[in-house]
Amino acid sequence: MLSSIIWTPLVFGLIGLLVPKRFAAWVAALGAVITLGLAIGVLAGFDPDGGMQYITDVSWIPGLGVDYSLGIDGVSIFLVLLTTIAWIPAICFSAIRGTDRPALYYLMLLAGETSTLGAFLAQDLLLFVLFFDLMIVPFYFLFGIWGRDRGGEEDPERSPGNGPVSVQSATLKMIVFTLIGSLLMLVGAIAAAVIAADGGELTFSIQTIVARGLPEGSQNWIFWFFAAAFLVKMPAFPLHGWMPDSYRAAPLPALAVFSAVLSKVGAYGFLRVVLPMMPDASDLFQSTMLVLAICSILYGSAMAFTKTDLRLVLGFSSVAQLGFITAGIFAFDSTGAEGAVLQMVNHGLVVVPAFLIVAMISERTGSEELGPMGGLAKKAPVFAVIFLIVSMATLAIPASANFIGEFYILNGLFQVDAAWAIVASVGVALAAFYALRMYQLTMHNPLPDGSDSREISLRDALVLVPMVGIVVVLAFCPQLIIHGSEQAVDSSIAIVREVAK
Amino acid sequence: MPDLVLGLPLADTNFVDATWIMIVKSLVIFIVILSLVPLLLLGERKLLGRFQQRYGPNRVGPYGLGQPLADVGKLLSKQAFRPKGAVPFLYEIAPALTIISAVLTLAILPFGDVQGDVGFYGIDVPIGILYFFAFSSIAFYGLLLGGWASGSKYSFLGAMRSAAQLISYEIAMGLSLLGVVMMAGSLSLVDIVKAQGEVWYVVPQIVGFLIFLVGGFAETNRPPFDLPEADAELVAGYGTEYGGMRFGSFMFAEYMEMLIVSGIASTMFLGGWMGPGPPGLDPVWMLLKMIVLTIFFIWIRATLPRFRYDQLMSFGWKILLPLATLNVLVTAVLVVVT
Amino acid sequence: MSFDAPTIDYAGLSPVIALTVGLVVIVLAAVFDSVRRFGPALALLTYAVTAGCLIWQWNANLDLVSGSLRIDGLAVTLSLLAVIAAAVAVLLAIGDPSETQAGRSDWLALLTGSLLGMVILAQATSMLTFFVGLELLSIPLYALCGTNLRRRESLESGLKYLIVGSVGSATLLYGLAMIYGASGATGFQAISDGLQAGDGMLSDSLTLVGVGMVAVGLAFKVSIAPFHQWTPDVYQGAPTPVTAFMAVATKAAAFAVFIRFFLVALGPLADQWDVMLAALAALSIVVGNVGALAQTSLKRMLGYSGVAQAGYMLAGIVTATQAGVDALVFYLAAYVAMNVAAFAVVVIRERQNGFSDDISTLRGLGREKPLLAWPLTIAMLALAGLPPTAGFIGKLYLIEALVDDDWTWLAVMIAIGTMISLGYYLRVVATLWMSPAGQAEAGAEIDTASLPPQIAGAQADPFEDSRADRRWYLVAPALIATAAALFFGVIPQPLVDFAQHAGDALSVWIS
Amino acid sequence: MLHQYLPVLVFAALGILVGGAFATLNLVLGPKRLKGDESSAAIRQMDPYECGLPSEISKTFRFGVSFYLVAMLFILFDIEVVFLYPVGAILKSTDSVFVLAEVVLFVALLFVALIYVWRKGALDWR
Repeated sequence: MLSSIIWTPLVFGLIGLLVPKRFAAWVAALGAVITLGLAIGVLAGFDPDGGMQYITDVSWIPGLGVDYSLGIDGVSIFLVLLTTIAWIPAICFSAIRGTDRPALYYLMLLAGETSTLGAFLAQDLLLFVLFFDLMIVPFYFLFGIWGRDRGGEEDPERSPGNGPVSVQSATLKMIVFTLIGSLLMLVGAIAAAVIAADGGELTFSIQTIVARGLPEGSQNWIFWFFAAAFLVKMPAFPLHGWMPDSYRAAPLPALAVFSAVLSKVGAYGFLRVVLPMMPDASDLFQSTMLVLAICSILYGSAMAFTKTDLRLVLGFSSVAQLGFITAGIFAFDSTGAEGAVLQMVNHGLVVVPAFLIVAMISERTGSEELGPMGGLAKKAPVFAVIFLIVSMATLAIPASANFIGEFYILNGLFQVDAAWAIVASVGVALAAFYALRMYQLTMHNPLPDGSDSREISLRDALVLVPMVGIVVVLAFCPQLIIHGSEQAVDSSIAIVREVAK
Repeated sequence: MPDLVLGLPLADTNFVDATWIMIVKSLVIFIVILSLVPLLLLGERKLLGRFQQRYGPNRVGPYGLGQPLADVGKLLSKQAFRPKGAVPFLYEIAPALTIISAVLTLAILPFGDVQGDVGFYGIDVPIGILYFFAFSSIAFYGLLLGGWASGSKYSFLGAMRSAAQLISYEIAMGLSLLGVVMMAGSLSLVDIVKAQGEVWYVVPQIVGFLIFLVGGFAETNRPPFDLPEADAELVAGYGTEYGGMRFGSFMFAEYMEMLIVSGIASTMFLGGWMGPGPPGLDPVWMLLKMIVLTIFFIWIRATLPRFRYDQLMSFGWKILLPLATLNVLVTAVLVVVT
Repeated sequence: MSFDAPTIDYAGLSPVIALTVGLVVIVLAAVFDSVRRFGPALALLTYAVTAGCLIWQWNANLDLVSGSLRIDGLAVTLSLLAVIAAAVAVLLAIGDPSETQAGRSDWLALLTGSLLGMVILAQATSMLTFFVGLELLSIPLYALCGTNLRRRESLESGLKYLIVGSVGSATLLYGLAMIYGASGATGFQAISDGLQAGDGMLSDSLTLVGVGMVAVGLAFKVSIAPFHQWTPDVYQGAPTPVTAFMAVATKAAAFAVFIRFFLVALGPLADQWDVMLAALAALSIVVGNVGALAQTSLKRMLGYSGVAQAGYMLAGIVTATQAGVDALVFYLAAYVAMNVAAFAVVVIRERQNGFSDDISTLRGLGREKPLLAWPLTIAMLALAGLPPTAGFIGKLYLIEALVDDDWTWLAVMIAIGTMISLGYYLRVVATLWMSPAGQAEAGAEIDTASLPPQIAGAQADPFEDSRADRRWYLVAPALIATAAALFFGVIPQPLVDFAQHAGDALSVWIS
Repeated sequence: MLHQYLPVLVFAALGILVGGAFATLNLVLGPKRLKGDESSAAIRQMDPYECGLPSEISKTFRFGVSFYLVAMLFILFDIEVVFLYPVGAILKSTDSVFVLAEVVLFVALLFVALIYVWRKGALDWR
């Protein structure tokens, strides 16, 4: 069952290659919808207190002790749903607008989905590392081939703030940063398995390594190898160097999915791998990680409301949100962790429509620079409402599920130490500031002559409305996710918690 | 424990007689051969004359017998000089080297079997034939050094050409003798002669014999193959810059080498000292066969025209070598099958 | 005296016999014009028969020719890799300028001779066959490098390879002599017994210097750092099919004997030489990767990457465990697939754009000829060790073997090396896909004076073949190799069994 | 020590005697060039033999490629002869087909080499 979820997108991507150009987009969309259907099927049969379910365990490379073992539990079920949901609008949006070399484009997009799903479902450490590496390759091609050089002399919307960026160097920087992290993680993973086995039968399944436990000394350096990979992926404050360039060069639909889902794999990695496997090291470095998280919250928010490029505003806002999630995880408190999981889903659901809206804005105003923009709401009320809901959700307005998530996280942080909670709440305030600034600068103020404010087209609406609908529905009943992931999240941080006491 | 020379073990000879006998018999062999050479010199010029319907030299002494002495006397009285570009020491020892190697090869020519406690040969070394090849290649050094050390381009080119000719034919000679060695089953010359008891190897090994003879002509730079020092070509080849007795020693060595080649040919193919009559006559038979073959040498010189150099080389490589290889193969099969 | 003929195990010797017969046939084919056209077919037939014999002897595990050759798992697996590389070289050579100028089958005879040397080297278990095999392998390669008579670099590369190769062989021979002096035996097993039996021979300076020199000699052959200076120039200068063959097959054979000599003969000295080899491996990882960063010529870059990959593979020997040998053989097999794919595309592109192997000539290939762009892309991803490919599993296997034998710092070195290597491998991928062809034309008005004549529009180069990318014998190796690189990335178990078969062969000597 | 090889030594001595005599007798018997006779005739007498147009080729000059080819091929086939002699010597006594097969194989392989070299034109003297 889980294998079918993972490999359906890729199969449809390959079918897209064979089908004539015009139908490639719709084949891809069909594939994404079917995967969503399968995910909902799994959700239906999911028992929140059942621990690991739908387990498939096939020996893949017996020579190296690597098994193809998959499993889903409270933590990963909602992230899988988020992934399957997020891909559909991205595919439909680019299907509507059409791209050159569509077959290859959709193959890469769907390959991205396959590897992300694989990462969420893998229960074998090596399989997780493999999918973690595999995720970046399709996006390298997506950003590289369909991205555009920005800020060069001949680029109309040259902005003073940021210099020229060439697609090649941006994508190269992105993939090198990510792969450095993942290579270190590969060494860490093998070391963990080998040290855990210490002479015994070598296996990479996460459960057995957690059960065997790792000695204190090696835990420390392995912790930092894993942490490096996940922090780069998020991106967290110190390791986000690659983010601005690649976000500006990337094609928007791919970027939407990239920012929404791939960054969650980093956070999920902490929950699934780092906390259970290296409890002592996590406890030892808890304070450092919290400092990093808080820094990325503050830095992200600060940058978000100074940047003039819409993409960078959203990019740095997700840096801040991810900072919140990491803080939640490293609070080692059940409410904090549940809040983190909820926040992961919420952030994903919000970022996808946000980036698509940025695409629509750039179509209307011809550029993504906030400075010259304004007055788009004048003749586009529906478009403005949708954008309002999205930005409200970003700043975690009390009615939204994001607020519940952040509340849980702050509650968890409070257990650790009141100071952390207070500083984090400053981040919440800043979030409000940049979200409103973004909305106000684009929608209100007089309409400059260059841009025209036309209503959202029916097809675009069809793409955005369901996504925003889910955000609204979730706002009323976040309990669904909290209740669903409660038991799994507690079990993963249980080990760390009694070590921390 | 075999004797060690410079740490290398030496093969024991098959028969060792008393010391003084060894010295005496070596002297006797040397004197016989030394006397034969001037006779040969004269014989060649007389025979050539006869072939060309003219008398040979007959002015000096009865029937020209004094002619060789006269020649040697003339050569000895020449001025010993050294050309400007010559390398001093090597220039002098080159001719001596050819003579030394020719004389040393005499040691293995068997003139008879062991009678009483005297072996009618210098030494009977179990590696007989290889001894011959070893010293004939030292002669090759003398010749090459002579050409190079005398400093003139004519002699150098002549030396290189004869060197190339020599090494091309040495392989064919090596292969031709191999047939005989296979049939005799031993390398020592005495054993080979003994093995020719019932039939001389010239009969089964006729191809080997012919190749060996042709190789012999080439080895001694004799007429059909004497292009390197032919008068029309490079003046006197490697001997251009030599005068007096040094030039004479090259000639002397050539005749000595001719005798040795015919001696080896007769030992290997014509049954060495085998012949009717009492064992006492053995050396006579051996000398008789050597002289017959030498006359054959001279006869060939009188009849065949000189090869052009590229014909000479391709004849050696394209005809002699394959023929000799086939001969070896056929002999090997026959030896094992019968 | 009765003569009892020695018992010869013809089955065990069958690969060598098949290759020799093939070599003689090709040499004769080179000479008779009527048969000359069938040169490549004859060569491929010979390699097929040899591969057949090797597979037939898959489970053999015995000494041949009274202890000078040994046919076992290690020899069979690595000889198979060499034979595959040779077959690909033959395919890539059809229509190559060097092959036509050197006379059709002569070129193939040299190639087969070199392959024979490799098969012997892979089976060598005595110093003599070790050296004979190495020389028989190298000398035809020196000649092959210089066969493209028209290009100055080709002759230069041949000469350079000759000089450096002979220095390597001389050092190796000297080292072997010293080890013979120390152990008093030539057979590998006998050496290890001799070293242990001798009192204190193990830490004797004579042995250690000998081991050092043998390592240096082999390092020359496998192009490991400080001794790799020749690699980039020779890879660039030599005709590309020869470079492909040399890059892959020489490493396979040289590593076979590297494993056998160091693990069998010098087994007892393991804790002396493993640190030395680890240092060499680390050095070549750094030098190879950093060197490749600055390259503009694709072949030169592949030369430097070859040095770095040799560093990774050397790590397999450092562990001196069966897992290490398995990892090395696995990585070699993956290396064959990766390099063949890359070099096949280089050959095709070379014939289409006037023999310049500069990376910029690949610009925009992704858009024009995706069929050519994909093999090179997947080869580069595999060489960089990215997941879907066999390269990733290869690195995984190596790192696991190293960490298992607590050489963790070397495993981290491999990871760091891979990080650096991303820089140049992905630059090629970027040039292929990301810059649209249009941009390339922008630089069209380069001054033709500096360019070699054939590019500057002199008379059409006779060997230029615009339909090169539709030649089956050029495209087939590329596609098959790419498929292999991907297949063994997704389902590596068959290749792991293949590699473990090599490791088991040494189970007697190493745990 | 070298008792058995005494005749060889005797012959060597005789050879050196004769060779040395021939080489040095000229110095003793022949006319000498007067010391200090710097006349042009004496000087020119020492010049190496020249005939035809004067050419500037010095003593050491380059040879045709065929010289080198012949030298290489000589080594190849001479080694063949050297290997064949020991086998030839024992062939009769062993009388075994295995040895015969070895000899035939060895010679056949070298025959292939000869054919290759022949057809490639390395044997015709240029």
